[in-house]
Amino acid sequence: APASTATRVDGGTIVYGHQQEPACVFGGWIEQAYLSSQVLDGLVSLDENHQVVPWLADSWSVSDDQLTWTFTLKDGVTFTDGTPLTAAVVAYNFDYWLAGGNSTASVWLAGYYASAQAVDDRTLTVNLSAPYPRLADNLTQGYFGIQSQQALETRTDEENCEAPIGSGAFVVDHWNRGEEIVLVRNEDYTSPPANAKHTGVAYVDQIDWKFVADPTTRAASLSAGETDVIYDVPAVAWKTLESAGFQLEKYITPGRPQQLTFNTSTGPFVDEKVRQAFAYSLDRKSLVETIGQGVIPYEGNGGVSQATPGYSETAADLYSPDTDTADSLLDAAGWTGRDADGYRTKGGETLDVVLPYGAGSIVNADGASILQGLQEQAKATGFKVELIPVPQSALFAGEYSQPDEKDITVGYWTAVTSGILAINWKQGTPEAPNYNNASFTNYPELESIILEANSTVDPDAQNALYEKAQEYIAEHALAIGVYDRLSTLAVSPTLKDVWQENAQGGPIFYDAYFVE
Amino acid sequence: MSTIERQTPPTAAVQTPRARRRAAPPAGLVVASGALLLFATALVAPGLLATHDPYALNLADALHAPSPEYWFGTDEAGRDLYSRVVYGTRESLVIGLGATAVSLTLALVLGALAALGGRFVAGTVNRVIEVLLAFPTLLFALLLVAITGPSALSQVFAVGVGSAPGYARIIRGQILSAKNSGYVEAAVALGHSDGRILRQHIVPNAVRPLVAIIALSVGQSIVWASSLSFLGLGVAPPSPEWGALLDAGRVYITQAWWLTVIPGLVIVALALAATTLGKHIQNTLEKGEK
Amino acid sequence: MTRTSSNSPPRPAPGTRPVVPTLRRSPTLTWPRLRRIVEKIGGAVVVLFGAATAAFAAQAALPGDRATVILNIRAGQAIERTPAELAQINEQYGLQNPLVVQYLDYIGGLLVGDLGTSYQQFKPVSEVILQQIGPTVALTLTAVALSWLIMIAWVTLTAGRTGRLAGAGAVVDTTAAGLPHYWLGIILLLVFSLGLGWFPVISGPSAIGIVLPALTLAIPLAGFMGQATRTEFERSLEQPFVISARMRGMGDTGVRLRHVLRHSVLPAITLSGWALGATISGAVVVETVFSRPGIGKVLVGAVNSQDLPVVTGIVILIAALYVVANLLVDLAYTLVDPRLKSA
Amino acid sequence: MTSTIDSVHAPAARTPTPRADTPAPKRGRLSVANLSVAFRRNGILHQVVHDVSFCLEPGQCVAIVGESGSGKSVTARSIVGLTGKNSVVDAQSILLDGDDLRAATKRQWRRIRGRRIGFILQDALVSLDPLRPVGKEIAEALALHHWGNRRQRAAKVIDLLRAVGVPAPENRARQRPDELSGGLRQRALIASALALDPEIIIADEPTTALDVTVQAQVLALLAETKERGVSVILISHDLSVVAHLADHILVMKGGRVVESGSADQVLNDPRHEYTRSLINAVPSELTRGKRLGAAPSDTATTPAADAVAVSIAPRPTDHDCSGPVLQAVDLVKRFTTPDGTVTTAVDHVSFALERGTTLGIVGESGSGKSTTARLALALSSLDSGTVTLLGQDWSSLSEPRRRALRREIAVVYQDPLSSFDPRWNAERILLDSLTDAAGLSTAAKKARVVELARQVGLPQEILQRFPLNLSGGQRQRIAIARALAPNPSVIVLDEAVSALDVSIQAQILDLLVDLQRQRGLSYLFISHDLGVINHLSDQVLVMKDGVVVERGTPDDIFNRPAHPYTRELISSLPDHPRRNP
Ligand SMILES: Nc1ncnc2c1ncn2[C@@H]1O[C@H](COP(=O)(O)OP(=O)(O)OP(=O)(O)O)[C@@H](O)[C@H]1O
Ligand SMILES: Nc1ncnc2c1ncn2[C@@H]1O[C@H](COP(=O)(O)OP(=O)(O)OP(=O)(O)O)[C@@H](O)[C@H]1O
Ligand SMILES: [Mg+2]
Ligand SMILES: [Mg+2]
Repeated sequence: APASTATRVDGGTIVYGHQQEPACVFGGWIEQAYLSSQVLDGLVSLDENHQVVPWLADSWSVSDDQLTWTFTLKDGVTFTDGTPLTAAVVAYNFDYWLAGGNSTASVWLAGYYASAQAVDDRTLTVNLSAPYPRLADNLTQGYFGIQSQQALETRTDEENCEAPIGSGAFVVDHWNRGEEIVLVRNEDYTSPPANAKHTGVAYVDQIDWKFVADPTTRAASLSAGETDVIYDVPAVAWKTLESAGFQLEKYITPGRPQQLTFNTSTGPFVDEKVRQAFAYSLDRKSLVETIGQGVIPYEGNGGVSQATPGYSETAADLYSPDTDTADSLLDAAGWTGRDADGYRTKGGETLDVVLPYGAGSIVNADGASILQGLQEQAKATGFKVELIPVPQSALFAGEYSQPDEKDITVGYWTAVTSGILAINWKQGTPEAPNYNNASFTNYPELESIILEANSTVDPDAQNALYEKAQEYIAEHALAIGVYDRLSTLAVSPTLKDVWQENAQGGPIFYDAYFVE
Repeated sequence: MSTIERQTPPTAAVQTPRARRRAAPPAGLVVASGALLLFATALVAPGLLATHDPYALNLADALHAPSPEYWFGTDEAGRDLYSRVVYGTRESLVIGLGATAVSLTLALVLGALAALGGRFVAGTVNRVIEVLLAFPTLLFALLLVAITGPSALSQVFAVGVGSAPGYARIIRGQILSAKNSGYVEAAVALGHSDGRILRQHIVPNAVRPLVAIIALSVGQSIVWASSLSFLGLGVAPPSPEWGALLDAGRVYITQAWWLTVIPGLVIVALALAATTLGKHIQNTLEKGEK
Repeated sequence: MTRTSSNSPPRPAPGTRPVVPTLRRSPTLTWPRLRRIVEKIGGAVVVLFGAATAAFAAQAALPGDRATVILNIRAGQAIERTPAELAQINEQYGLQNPLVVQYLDYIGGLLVGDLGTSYQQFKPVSEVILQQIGPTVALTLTAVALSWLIMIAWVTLTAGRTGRLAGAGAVVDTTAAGLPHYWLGIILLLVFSLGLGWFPVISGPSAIGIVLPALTLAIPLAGFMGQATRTEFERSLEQPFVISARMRGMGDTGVRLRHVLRHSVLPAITLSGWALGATISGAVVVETVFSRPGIGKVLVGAVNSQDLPVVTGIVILIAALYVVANLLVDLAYTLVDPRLKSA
Repeated sequence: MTSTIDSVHAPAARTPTPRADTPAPKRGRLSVANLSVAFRRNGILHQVVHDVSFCLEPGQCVAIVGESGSGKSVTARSIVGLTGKNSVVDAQSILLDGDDLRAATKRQWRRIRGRRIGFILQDALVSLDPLRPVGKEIAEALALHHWGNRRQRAAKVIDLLRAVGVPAPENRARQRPDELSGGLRQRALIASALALDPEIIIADEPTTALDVTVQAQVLALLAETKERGVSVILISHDLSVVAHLADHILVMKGGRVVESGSADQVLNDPRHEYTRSLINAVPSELTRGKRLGAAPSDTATTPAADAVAVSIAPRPTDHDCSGPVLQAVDLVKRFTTPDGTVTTAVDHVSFALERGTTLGIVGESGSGKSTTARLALALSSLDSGTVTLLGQDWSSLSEPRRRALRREIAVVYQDPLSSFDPRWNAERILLDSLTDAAGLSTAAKKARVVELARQVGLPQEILQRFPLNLSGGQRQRIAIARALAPNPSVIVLDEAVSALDVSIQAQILDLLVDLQRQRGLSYLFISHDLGVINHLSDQVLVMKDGVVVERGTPDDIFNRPAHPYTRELISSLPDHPRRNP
């Protein structure tokens, strides 16, 4: 409904039902980035058109050799501990991230970042070791929130974990572990991003950032009016909520989609034909659309998601279901026999494919259903897919991280640009191994395309190169997409102007207000 | 009914075993036996009962409510829930029976040592039982699954070991009471050897109540194991193990109640049938009949 | 018919000890009593120590490198880590030391009351636990209390009756005992919170919000206790002292509540003690379904992130709860059956 | 209700202050006409009481005697309407002072029970709630009928306890039943039945399981109650108990009254054969050496002597014949209770059991009889002293070395049920006890088991039954057969007949005497029943508090008791009804 028909009421508390509780407010996990962006301001923000716009930095420029970035900071910004925002503080933050303060931030900068210096109070230079035209785009992510230097230096790890000091629209009031984090309005707020809908302090007094792990409970709490906004709306609840008048927001995360990367270093998928046969044997689209209830978007591209700049349709459409082709490819690859259960064999060996997945962490319930569907579809052509749900502790402990432990890797990685391709497909060397390459194989040709793209300044030329890289991945069937990771919100009709930020889809409550 | 039986002094003069055998069994027992027969069929030959392929996708019929075609409805990928429940019986029962076997074996060893061991052994084993009791079962399950990965086997062990110390205590009590019983003293007075007394009196009498416990435990183990599935510690998909079915259906509860309610009822039905039978066995044994 | 148990002299009611009709009261000997207290405390210490050791050992057996887990959890990624990254973490938490040293360090800390610091929350474990224990204990106590109410009402109403009611009594017990927590929880949530709107959907730590979570734990427990109590109840109903109360002119309800009930609750007390101690397993499910804070969720989170100090700390806490629950059970036993005092 | 009664038992609302105990006017006339009771089992009616009629005059005592299961208790309980569910009570009339109780509603019943009819249950020792102080139980009876306020009730409880002869009633009222002796418990129970001064007292076996001394006290108490004008219905299987009190006696058998008449007539001139056998079955000094049971023509119960003689010859005396078979010297046994108290259960006890004789041990409960038996059997370790069996050291051996000798000594307990493995049928139990028959084939063993059963007067069919499905007498016979199986020299009988009713007790005693005669067995016979001891023993030990206070022949002990305790024991023996030749 247009805002004009309803009157805005100032103040109020937004009760927000989130899914997962992180250990800290600030950190390298997307759950933390969502929280950080309420409390910390970044240097830059991303608008709806994927344009980088000012936030704490009023303006920025890049040197001709692409190696020096100069940021001019907003004037008169203070952190909530009273210390002023200066270029030196921002430089300190850069070094802090790379020194282990934020592991994800450091992954994005590593290899390019050299140093940061304060030229004066308001001028910061960031020196790079290699050209990185998408630096500003990446800095829009929540991992790059700027914290008070004094707080980082003088407070304990525990305090900085629980209530980091930034200059954001909200301040952490307290954290009832296991239940909620209470954020209150920063009454002195002066530094909204340029894509915000208003200036000055936030409209609402408080946000109760509640943790409601169970999706059914979450949806129910919204219907019952106990929450005003919920995150991660279960696909099945989508239509019901929509028809009940709730406003539904869907943000397709840019970056790597939920995809399958084949292990091309050992096992059956060393053979490209077998990989292609696998891709042809699946009807990913109908599976995703059925199980995803039309809410979860199908993604054919194994490189980046449809929301990512530089996305290639061609790569996405390469493999439509075609069991005949799959059969003949497998025959050609020598998997001609069939065992008692109908699985293909070659030299007495069954076409066995091990597919471990992070159950409940990387792959949610819908995802698990989709994987089971894929398993059943692949069975028809003779693949024996072994689904192995890996508990979180084992997963993060590095189980199933070795090439001889799995044939397919499932996973996503949110990113602002197609630069994510570099992280996933960069070559590994003994000195600098790349554990993020799930194919466990170096593809120098692919890497050179991606690196060239990364350093190309002109966006169109850059996107063309990224598309080429995706097509390479698709043609050689190194990875195939399944579905796009979503960030969804359902918002009560009495709450207006909640929006999802464009870097990672987190909810932004700064502009939100209640209506009567 | 039980009340009448209990009022009657169990003497031969009043009631001969033959008369009792002729009396009709209670209705509950008949229903329970019938249910167990169905479960047994599903265990041995699920093909006889199933109406569909339990794994086959039928995307067009996803989330179909129970109907003459799909008795229990279908899930989000259009798989027939009824057939999945039937095929899931084997894994569920294997978990129930396996966990029971594990826990009772462990409990027997611990309980026997605690009751019959020397002062030191008994004392130590008793402490071990205490520690095991104090150690949260859930944590044990979490750790076990973290080490071995989720599978039916890890569920069997998690549930089995988790419930063992409780049973060990029961068994210890049983053995002690048999050991201190009049008939053991009578056997000592007759000059029988320790081994013979152990074999002929203590072990059989201590084990006797276990028959009932087994029946109760199978149902409880399945319930327990299904709780592990809920926590994501269940068996690997696409197994239609009941706990896994329940867990998978949970997301759809508001739109497709049958996915959660029906497997839940099946679990409860099995637990109820097994318990009813177990109680009956216990009652029968208590009356001193064979 | 011949005499059976009717008049064999000192054959007390089932579950009671043989009667020794001497009038000599035991003198209050301080030493044996003291020794018993010392033994009890010693036993408790052994249990706590054993549980802590078991938790430590089990976690040491977990696959993977703990430093990797710590880093991966902080980043939300499941990848291998470089030696440089790992070295820093290992240094910080002493993970490079041999296990024995780590264990001794840990036990040493325990002795001075230091449970260590959480890897993920950067704060003392004792604080992590203290924050969460309140809601869990409240939940468990409420659940146990509710289960007693349900059980007593149901058993008193149905035990030892004839006809339909008798059959229904036992069937309901058994069914209740077989209900999986999460299933029951979801159904209760759907019916009472969402359908009828009587209770909040997000329970939180509020007083009204505790009802459904506690019921979820209480109903199966009431079923279990009901099964045990019913048997004893029906046995007690036949006892001569009950008939003798009727002979005095006592009505049926009076007999059930004043005499029989007390005789039949001992097994239920044992079960409650067990339920108090074994809180966690049920609590974690309920906490998830009803979005309540509590120690169960913390435990699962800590195990998933291999936050060893937190896991071990919680285990010690649970063991302590178990010990306390057992003491309470002992106490309740002697309150209900004073004859056990001298045992 | 009649006005007389109303004036005595005015509702509390009107007269909250209880009246002092004044002798009540004559009341309590009860007449029962054609009472029949049946129980429904599996849909079938089993009639257990047939057409019982009697009349209780105010201040009189009607006694009901009869063997176990004859329907005495059921008759009594139908008077207060508490036969339980599944029962069908039919009577022409049950009139209490003119009111027909058959028409009483639940509420009326509650007013009658406790207030107009006091009932002392058969299982006296467990008829008080074991978890509550006895004072509360008595007060409950008062409170249920809204008698006085709390304070008055507390005072009344003390009065009542004092009235029934409980010493230090203030303390006793606060104790639980398990802290009281059997006699005190019985008194407390009687006090609770007398609490509201009922017109009628029904006492169902009020003295079973009590020591003679206590039994005498309780009977005296009932007599005194009757003196005060209360009508009494006294139920017992023991005619000697009834003889004391009854004005009128009903003899019941199989649910029917077989004889009914004045006490004098029934005791001295019994008409019915069953009454005569009841009177004859009571063992005493007069019966020593005589059969208690019916004529030996009753082959089903008493084995034909010749058959026994043929089957098993008396044991060859392969051991030293000169000394006693079992000898105990200075046995001491102490127990430490968990709270640290030390009880000396057996204190320097010595005895010698000669071959072919019976040594009786008598004494009150807790005097150490059973402990002595266990020491003799080497089932319990000695603190000091020695036991010699057949001239060989017995108590100091290790258990494995004792085993060879074990078959020389056997035991029969009071409660055979718990000494049988519940999983085994009688045959299996007996087969297991044939410890000297290692070489025999299964068939031969089975034949011996059948033979054993026959010796103790059990038909072969019984062997397939499980202990739970046997009657008490049958069980005791199996226990005796088990003791006989290894062909022992000595049998220890610990209260082996105490749980049986007189007629069955008589059969078992006869059997024991027969066996002793045929096989030269020696008995260590333990009982608290002086009559039984007197009947059976050649030598008697009297124990008190673990010490042997007196020993001698039954003649010495019973006719010339030296120790005051023995004298007290003897004097409390109830008058014995005259024995019919
Ligand atoms: N509640 C009952 N249900 C079924 N049968 C019963 C019940 N009570 C008693 N009987 C039966 O009624 C018969 C008479 O029992 P009753 O208790 O009156 O005997 P009794 O003469 O008092 O014997 P005892 O001397 O052993 O007390 C017995 O056969 C008994 O089994
Ligand atoms: N195992 C034991 N532990 C402690 N005290 C015991 C034990 N056995 C017997 N006593 C005590 O020893 C004393 C003698 O007991 P015993 O059983 O020998 O008496 P009794 O003469 O057989 O009595 P009753 O006639 O009641 O059978 C009692 O005070 C009893 O409490
Ligand atoms: Mg009786
Ligand atoms: Mg004794």
